[in-house]
Amino acid sequence: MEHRLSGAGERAGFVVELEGFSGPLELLLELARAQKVDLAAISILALADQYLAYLRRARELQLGLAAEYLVIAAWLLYLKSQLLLPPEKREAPDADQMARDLAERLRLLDAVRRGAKWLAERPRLGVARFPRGMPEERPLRRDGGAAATLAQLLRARARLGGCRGGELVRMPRPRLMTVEAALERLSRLLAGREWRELSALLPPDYMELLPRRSALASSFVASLELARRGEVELHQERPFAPLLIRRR
Amino acid sequence: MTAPDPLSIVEALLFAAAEPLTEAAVQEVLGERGDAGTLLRELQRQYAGRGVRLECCGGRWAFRTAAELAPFLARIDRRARRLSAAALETLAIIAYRQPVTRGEIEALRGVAVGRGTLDLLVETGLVAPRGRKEVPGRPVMWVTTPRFLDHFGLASLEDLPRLEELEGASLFNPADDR
Amino acid sequence: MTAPDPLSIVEALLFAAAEPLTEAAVQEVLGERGDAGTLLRELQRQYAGRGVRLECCGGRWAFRTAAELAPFLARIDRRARRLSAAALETLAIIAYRQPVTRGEIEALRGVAVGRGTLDLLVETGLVAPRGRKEVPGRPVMWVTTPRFLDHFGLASLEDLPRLEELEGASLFNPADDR
Repeated sequence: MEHRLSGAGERAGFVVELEGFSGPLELLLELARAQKVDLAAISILALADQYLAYLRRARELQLGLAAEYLVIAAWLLYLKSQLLLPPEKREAPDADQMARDLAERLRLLDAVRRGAKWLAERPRLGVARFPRGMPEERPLRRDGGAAATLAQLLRARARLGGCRGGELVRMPRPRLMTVEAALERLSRLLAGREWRELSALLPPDYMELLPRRSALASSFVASLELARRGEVELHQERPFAPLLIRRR
Repeated sequence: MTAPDPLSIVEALLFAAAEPLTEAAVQEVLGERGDAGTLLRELQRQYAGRGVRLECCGGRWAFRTAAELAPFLARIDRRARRLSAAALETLAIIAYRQPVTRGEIEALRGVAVGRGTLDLLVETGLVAPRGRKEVPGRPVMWVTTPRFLDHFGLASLEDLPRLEELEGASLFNPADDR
Repeated sequence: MTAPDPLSIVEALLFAAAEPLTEAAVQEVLGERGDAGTLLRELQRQYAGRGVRLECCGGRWAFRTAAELAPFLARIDRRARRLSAAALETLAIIAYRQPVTRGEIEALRGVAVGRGTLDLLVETGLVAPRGRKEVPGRPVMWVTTPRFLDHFGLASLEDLPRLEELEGASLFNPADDR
């Protein structure tokens, strides 16, 4: 919906849209512009008349008017009445000053609005200028050191208690096969020079998935170690074929 | 590995970053390898006239595409939100009169500043509160941020045309607007 | 305004793109202004040896910072890190029994030493690998660093009190911690 109002009669020539105004001062500024004179030389009396006429027209057209338009209207009416009186009869002796202040405010608003327009025409980031589309995360390197105190370190040592005198405490043997164990086992099981599959040499009690994998991996490493020492030979027909082992 | 060219380090650092970096931040990465100020200006010189420029906004450095190439970058996602006339006007008032309270902005615009307008400006990172005015009610004062400069491609607030200039030229020249 | 350099268009386009671009996509933006393939390769040549490279991966082009510069671009986190009980125990074992393998640490603590625990100690600069144990698998051996002594204000490893001495002081009653 668009409301277009033509300025009535003798001052015609301006066409304004009520919806285009964000407030009474902007409307006043627009009306002042229509006087086509420097804002310093603006006629507040003429401006007040135009403003009031404009509001009357808006009312006739039943346009909603915000309260602030009416507040300014009342104030302008009062200012006008004061300006029409000779200075010695005014209740507001500073009426001329009030008129100058209004003109000053309109000038400042006008300048700021031009500033806004100037900003809007700048090559804005994300509109005319673009940042890197794929910014890269810089790697993080920690260089903060530790916050531990000597007391904490010593407490930790004390907690470990048991291993006094430089003697290792043996924990229950894990169900995972170490390379050492595999090495010992392979050395023991391999006899004679016939080829045997490495997988056949895994311990039978290691049937669960994880222990079996650990037994296979450790036995494989152990077989490589034995081959390196020159104690065994390894043979594999092709990739993924059974790995064969025999004593050298 | 040979020691990397310090200019390459500055180039890579700024290319990787999404946000502008201060000279001090660049110097920290460089360490003893070179002088950030000298290298930044050298890099800016090398990129002058290319499709990407090294810009310095409010003492922060960032690579940005050249403004005149905008028509070719239409397919790039335009993340910047359109600012309403009211938001732009509020922003201009803050830019020119900072630090300024909401009440002062309203007095100048002659209309209440909608909560949403300031919120939007804060959300887009263009303005920020700074301090309170020592008057009854101690209202928050608003200022523009470094991002404001980056957003509008201004080297500093000094780049804003002076209000008197804006006011002076053919203020009510009937030909000049609307 | 003079017509923009097509090379600048390609440069700006790749810089601002949110994802790597195919040659066809670049050509579409260029239109009749140039051959995307030729321009991409020319741009790649210009950036070779700089801090940023134009890379083509799976037929898509993108700028990337030079991989070899990564160590120089690292953000440095200088916050001191709190050591967990597990890390402290591991550190104590390394301090008292060095050089020691991970397997030996595990045997002493009776639980597996998480990869992160040793990594953390290495990151904080308190421990370092030194040599390998001549047993099958040749595991790495761990020792404390000079920084370890510095950090805990020790003149030498000899200064570390023995366990019996620790037990004398109620401060180090194992029950009072954790």
